[in-house]
Amino acid sequence: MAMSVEKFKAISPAEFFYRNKEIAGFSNPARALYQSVRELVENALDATDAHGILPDIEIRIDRDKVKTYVYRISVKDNGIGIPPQYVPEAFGKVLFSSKYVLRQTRGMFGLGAKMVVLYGQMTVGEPVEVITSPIGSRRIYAFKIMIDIKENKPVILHRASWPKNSDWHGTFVKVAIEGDWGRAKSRIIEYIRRTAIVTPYANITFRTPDGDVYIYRRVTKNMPPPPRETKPHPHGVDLEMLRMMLRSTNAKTLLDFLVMEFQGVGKVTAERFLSRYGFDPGKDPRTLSQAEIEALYKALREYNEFRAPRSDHLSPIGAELIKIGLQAILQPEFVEAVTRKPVVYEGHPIIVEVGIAFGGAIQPSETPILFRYANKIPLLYDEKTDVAWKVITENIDWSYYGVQFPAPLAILVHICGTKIPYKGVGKESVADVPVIESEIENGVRHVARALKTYLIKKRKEEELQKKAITLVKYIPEIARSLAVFVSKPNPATNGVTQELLESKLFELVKMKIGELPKGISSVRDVVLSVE
Amino acid sequence: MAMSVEKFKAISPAEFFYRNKEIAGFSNPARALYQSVRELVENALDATDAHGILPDIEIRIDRDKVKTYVYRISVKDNGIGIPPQYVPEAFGKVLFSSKYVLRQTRGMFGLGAKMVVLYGQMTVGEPVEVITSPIGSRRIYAFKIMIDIKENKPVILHRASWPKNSDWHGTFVKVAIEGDWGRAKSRIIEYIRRTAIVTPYANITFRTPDGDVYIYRRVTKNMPPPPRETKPHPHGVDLEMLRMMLRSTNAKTLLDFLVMEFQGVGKVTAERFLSRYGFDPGKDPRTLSQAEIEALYKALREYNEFRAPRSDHLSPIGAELIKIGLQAILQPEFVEAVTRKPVVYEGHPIIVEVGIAFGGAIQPSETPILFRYANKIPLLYDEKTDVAWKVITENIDWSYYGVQFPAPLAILVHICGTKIPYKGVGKESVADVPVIESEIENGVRHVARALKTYLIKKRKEEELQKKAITLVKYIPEIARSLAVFVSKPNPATNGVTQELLESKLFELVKMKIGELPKGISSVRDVVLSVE
Amino acid sequence: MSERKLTSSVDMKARQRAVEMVRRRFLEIVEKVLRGEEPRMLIPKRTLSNTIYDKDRKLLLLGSEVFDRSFLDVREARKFMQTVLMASIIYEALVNNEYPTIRDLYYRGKHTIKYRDHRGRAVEENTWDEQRESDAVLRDIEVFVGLLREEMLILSKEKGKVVGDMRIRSGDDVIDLSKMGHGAYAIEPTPDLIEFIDVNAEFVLVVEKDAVFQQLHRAGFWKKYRAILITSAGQPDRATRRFVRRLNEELGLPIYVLTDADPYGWYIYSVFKIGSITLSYESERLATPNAKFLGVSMTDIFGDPETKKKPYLTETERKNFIIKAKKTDIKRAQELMNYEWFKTPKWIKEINIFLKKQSKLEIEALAGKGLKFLMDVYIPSKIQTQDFID
Amino acid sequence: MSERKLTSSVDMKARQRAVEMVRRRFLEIVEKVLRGEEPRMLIPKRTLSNTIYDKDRKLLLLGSEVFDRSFLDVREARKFMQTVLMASIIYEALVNNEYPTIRDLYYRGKHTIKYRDHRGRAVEENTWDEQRESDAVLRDIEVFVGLLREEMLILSKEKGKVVGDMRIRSGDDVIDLSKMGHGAYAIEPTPDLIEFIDVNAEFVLVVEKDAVFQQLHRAGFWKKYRAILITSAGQPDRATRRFVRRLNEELGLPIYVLTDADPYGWYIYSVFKIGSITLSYESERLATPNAKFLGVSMTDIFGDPETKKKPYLTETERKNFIIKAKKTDIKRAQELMNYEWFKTPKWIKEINIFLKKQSKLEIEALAGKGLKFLMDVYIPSKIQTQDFID
Repeated sequence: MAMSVEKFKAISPAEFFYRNKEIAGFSNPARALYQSVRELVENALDATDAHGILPDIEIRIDRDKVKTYVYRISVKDNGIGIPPQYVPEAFGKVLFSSKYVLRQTRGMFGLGAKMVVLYGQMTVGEPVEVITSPIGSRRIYAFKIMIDIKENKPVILHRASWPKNSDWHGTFVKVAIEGDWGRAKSRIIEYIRRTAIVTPYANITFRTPDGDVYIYRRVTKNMPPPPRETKPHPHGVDLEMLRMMLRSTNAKTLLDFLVMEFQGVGKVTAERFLSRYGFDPGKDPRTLSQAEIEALYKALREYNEFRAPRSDHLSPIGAELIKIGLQAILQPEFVEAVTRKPVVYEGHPIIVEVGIAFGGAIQPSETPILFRYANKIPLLYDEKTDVAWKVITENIDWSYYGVQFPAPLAILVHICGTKIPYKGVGKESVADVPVIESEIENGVRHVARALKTYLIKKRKEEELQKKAITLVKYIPEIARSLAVFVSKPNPATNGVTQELLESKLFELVKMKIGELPKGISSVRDVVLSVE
Repeated sequence: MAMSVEKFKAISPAEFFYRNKEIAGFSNPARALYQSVRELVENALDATDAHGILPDIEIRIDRDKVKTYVYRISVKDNGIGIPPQYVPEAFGKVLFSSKYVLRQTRGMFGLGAKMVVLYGQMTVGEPVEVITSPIGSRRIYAFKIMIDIKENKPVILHRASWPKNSDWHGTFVKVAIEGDWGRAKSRIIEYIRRTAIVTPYANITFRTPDGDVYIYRRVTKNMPPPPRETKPHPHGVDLEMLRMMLRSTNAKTLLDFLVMEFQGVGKVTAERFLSRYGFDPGKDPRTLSQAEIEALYKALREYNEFRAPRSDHLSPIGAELIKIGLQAILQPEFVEAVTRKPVVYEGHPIIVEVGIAFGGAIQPSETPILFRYANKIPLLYDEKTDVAWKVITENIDWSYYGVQFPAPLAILVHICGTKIPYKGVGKESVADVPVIESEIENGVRHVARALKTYLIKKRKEEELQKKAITLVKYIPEIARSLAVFVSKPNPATNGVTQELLESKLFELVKMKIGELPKGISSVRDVVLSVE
Repeated sequence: MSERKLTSSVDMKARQRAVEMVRRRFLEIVEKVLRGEEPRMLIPKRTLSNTIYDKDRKLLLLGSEVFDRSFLDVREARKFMQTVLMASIIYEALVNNEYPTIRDLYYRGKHTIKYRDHRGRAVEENTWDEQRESDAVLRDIEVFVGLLREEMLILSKEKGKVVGDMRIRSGDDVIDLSKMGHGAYAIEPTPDLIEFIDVNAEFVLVVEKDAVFQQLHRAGFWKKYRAILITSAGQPDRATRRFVRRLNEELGLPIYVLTDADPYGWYIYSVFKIGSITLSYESERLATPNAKFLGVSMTDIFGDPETKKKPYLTETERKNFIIKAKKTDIKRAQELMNYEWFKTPKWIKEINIFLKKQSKLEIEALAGKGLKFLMDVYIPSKIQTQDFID
Repeated sequence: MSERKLTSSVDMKARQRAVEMVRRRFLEIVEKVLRGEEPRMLIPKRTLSNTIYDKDRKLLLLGSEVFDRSFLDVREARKFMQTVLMASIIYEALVNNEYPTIRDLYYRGKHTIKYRDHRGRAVEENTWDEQRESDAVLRDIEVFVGLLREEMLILSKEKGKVVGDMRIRSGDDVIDLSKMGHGAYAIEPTPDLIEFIDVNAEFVLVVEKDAVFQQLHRAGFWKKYRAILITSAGQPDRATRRFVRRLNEELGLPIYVLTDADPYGWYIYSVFKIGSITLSYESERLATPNAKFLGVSMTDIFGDPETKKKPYLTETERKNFIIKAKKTDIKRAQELMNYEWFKTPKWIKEINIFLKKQSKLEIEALAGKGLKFLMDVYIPSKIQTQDFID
């Protein structure tokens, strides 16, 4: 019998992702180019607007003149910069990030920049170039970094710094990867356009490998409040999370543990909760048995007298900014938006925002054009499986709002929260969770009602004019027909001509309608000919 | 301006997957239950047939009587067992595995068992239970293990061992997770059935939470040869891989490096290659510059005089076993299979196998029933996007092979290799790479031709019988009609009756056809009545 | 040859009467316009809700509801225009000695109005686009003026044929309907202008199908059984219906209708007997309430255990002759069940057998059993035993 | 009344002749069977390739190709059975003094054969399922025996009507076609049995549409212009075609055909003139090679710059009357272009104008311009100036 001994070994996270690049969205050169731009742009935005800075972002993709499969992506921002001591690991150590906290950020995996570096290293082999100047710093720092994949640690190939004589702060990143601009082009351009819609307070310029330049200028200086970190809500932890919290807490008693580590739990609430379920408030949280942890977990889930999850740490875009963004990019004749009140999904707060744009430069289409966002990130793939698509195509009867398709109608749906119920691994479509579906539906109905009011007013003015024309246009044919009956001599109708009948009929219409619309002072103003 | 300082930190791989469970296929309780069964069954098979052991595998899923969302999955095998010193890490350390080598194994991520443990810990909180006895060992070892997620290391809650008084070796794993049997049921049952088709040399029993027991008995003792580890082929390495190989090799010269680390490269070939591209054969591989590495990479890809990749380390199922498996599970009237010659995809060898089954207990359907496998794993999802689906529904004109749908036709397609071009992250469908598409198509045509031959023979026998009946069945009607013309007295046709005409016509048919098929000795044997 | 001689004197008289009546009605509207009053027509409604089934007379009649078609009503303005337009065309045709068809009328009135819409664009609108529209206003005029189209000398194609031992006057000729050889007399589109001179017959047999008519005629059915033989050649047109009605009403001849055994055949019978719902104003003149449905009935095919009636077909014949009912047949049968005049016990039985068996049968199947069977067994015994539906 | 008197003596004679001919032909097959020879029929092929356009006689004729229908040929066995079955039914009907229709024949021969198939299952097969099948073998018998269906006293529905100053004998009656009042004479299904007694007319006008026939008749067209007026009421049936042919052939009257200006109208003309390709064996008897297409022609509508012909319609009339051609019209026109007899310069011009303008026109549009225009301007001037297509 052939028999071999198994060799066991551990691999580093970097090596894992190197071997399985597709799970981070780097499945082929086209997708990798798109994914790289996204990761870098989202980092740039998180470094600016999340810290109250009006973003200035410059994106550039260049094709290598010799190796035409090589693209160099550079993104420059005016954000808070990265402290120089963190730079090597932020770009050279997988699973190292500032995003592993409970806060609404654009990326959630925190894999982003590292995967770009890893993929570039795998396909082209050049180090990533990073230039950064933290806010308040008087120096500029520059690095060239690669990743030691076996060890999951940065290799610094070059390091420099020099005094700063401008007031620039922020980060510049440049990386070379194997890409496919031809197949990624339309997605990347659309991604940046949709990003611009929800960041009308940003200057964004994008230079493509073809030399085209897309410029989205700042149209407002208002910004949404930055998101803040928050503690978990008791309804939002799972069993394993609770176990970890119990082990790492600084609290000495179960009572303190609840008050310190959770949001929405005051001292009084905590006492009432513990006594209801028969826990010892003074017990050291580190000493709970497996059975006790499980009981505590169940109780936390069940108890419904905690305050609802807070949402003030979330950062919605805001109705005003949505309207400004839609107006600037789509140039419609009508625009409206609404930010809904927060709701709770599995212990996490969620805010839904909806915008609508109609007419103007929007091209009519058979269904509404849908712009989807989750935590300010545009979602481009899998539109048809998204709950927002279901709402606008199935739940809403648009004819009720006076819209007949094809119509020039665009809908924007933004969902923000610390936990978004995505449908698949790709995080490109949101599942139809009832609470979210109903929020989106109510939001869409809100803005659709405003559209309806607008459309009704516009249409009323046309009605009167139509009515007058409907009557007047038939006068010549009626007069001609009636004249046939008087063509033979008859005392009662002597001298009656078609012209006389026409003028009599026109008088009747004037009497009926009252004031005739301007431009209609005789039958000939309406009727050109009858043949 | 609101400004906060970013907190940077690293997280362990365990924590990463804990936070992103859906990327390993644990997106909801139903999918998690399915995925857990798969991971444990595939480990069990890899521990047996990959080492020349005829597998005996017992799978069992129990629903907790109180907490009905909790399911306990246990899988017992008679495999090589796990050395006790490796057990804790094999189940309690993410990214620790025996599968991180270049070899055809069922799983590729090596995340499997750990993700099951992690998910169970997250949702139920019980440790995994492992009992194992390595082959040749005189003891049995038992463990209860959890994972320290922050540190990515095992926590051993219980450890025991005792002397063995049977000759059992193998592993028993039991884990509790939150699941959804109702929604996962049909997939799990189908997964096991399809696994049984390609492992007819295994005993598999499966007991469901409903108490149903599925038993697939061993129908042969033949097994495919186990897969073996192999070195990479020069065409199958990427830039980063080459860099790592150069750094970790024991070779002192570039020449030795090529001969030692690659397959298909002998000393003569290596010398010729190095001189062709102007490399110094004696150079220390660790001293190559970035530019030199890149040049070497390009040269290795380009040079086409290396031997083709070896395939003897692959483990196809084999045509015989496929036929046995299809026969045992589907009970068709006809079965055939073929194992194709190896081909090369991006420097990796690939073998395609195709089986066909027709008639018998197979239910007719509008398209062929397709059983897809990659490295012996059944692929159940995304059938319609798989290259095999394309081949059997688009490329093949089944009518050419005498098959008219609906037909009782099943096709099995197995692709094995060290690198399979999956379409998406889910690894459920294979992309339509030309070389693979053409291999599948040729395989399908091969077995379809055998089917055609079978069908033609079967049909020919029917033809003659049909022909005789076609003529005989009209005799009564013709005789009756002709008799009408002779009903009046006429010297030429005196005494001519319908019966006489019938017998005369029957004689004519006998003369024409020659031997009449058995069972037809008079018109009445065919025609029952004419009304 | 002078104009006078080309058309019949009968037509001249009819024409003069129609001219007067149309003119009178529409001059009223002209006068209203001249007085500055709202021009409107009060027209009896031709809707289902204003259609009444008169159980005593067994007729569909128009009720007393009228609707107001006013020029100044935006929803009615186009229809108003179409109505006066149609009236003017009919009037001109009458005056000019013409015989228009409804298709002619459609063409004569199809004009294009070019006008500017509310957005200032020049657009075109036809006075009518399809004959459906001109036909509708023609019907409005028929009820508004109180004259059927034939009375306004509007002609139409005409499929009905007749043979039998009777003499009639049509136009300026006398025609002997028993001297048509193998051919037949094709009824004129204006049967009210026909004068019956003398008749020697006991009943009228109306057959749906021309080919069956040809067979019975050729085999001498009408001679042998003293019948007037008529075919509608499918769905009967107005003239055939009016002609049959007059034979019944004025000559007192019983009318027997022979159609296929299917909902379409029943509907043909229904049109002879009651008229059509949408044209109930015509029923008073065109329908023959006394017409009897001779067959082919479902009980002729399947028998009737209740009355111990034996079927006319053997099991084997049934099997070979019967046609499976289509979905449209079933649907039509279900519609017929809603009609008042199909709510008699015998009809309910007919329709229920049909719905249960989902089978239909053509008259030709009976001829298939032998022309003698049809002519000398089936028809005479059905009449003799009064095995028909009234 | 005796049986003898019920049917005409003309029919009796025709019947006897048919009985003999059918019997002779099929007894030959019986004798073959008795001799143990393969029973077969040599039947002239009714395929396109065996259809010849005789340019001199301007007729479609069957060529000399025959096919062999043998019982022992597996592909022909069913057809062989159907052919002798159909022959036996026709023969029995003749002998029994019946007048079947083709639908009757279908029913009479529809039997069910129950037999065991090669798998031993009892299955059923009908001798024929649809009339399409029984019609096809009827046509085979017509060419095999050399008798048209009418000669075998198979009747069919008949739409053709005629009026005019002529007398005919049909059956045992003499009929004066100038004394039909407002009605008309419906032609019999077996016009070969008609005898022409005397005629007082200069030409025959055949109009496609019954309603136009009614108008022209009523307005006295045939009296004024000394015409025989005929309508085919759409696609002409066999009897109308044969009747027209006899008027031309035996009485020497020119035939003018008036149809809608569209490919369907042209096709109707073509059927009168040439016959149909699929039934070329009938053409020799039914077609009228001398028939002329009077109109409405495309040059009547649009004029012809080449011959400086002015159109009969004004621009506005054209706009209101014209109907846009449908795809099926275009397709039919393109098919017609392939027919030999449409390959004359005048027809090519017609069809090309149609394809260019993609417009069609109904005769009613001309009546819409005024019945007097149609009757006293259009038709007479077309005939007078010989503005027709031959």
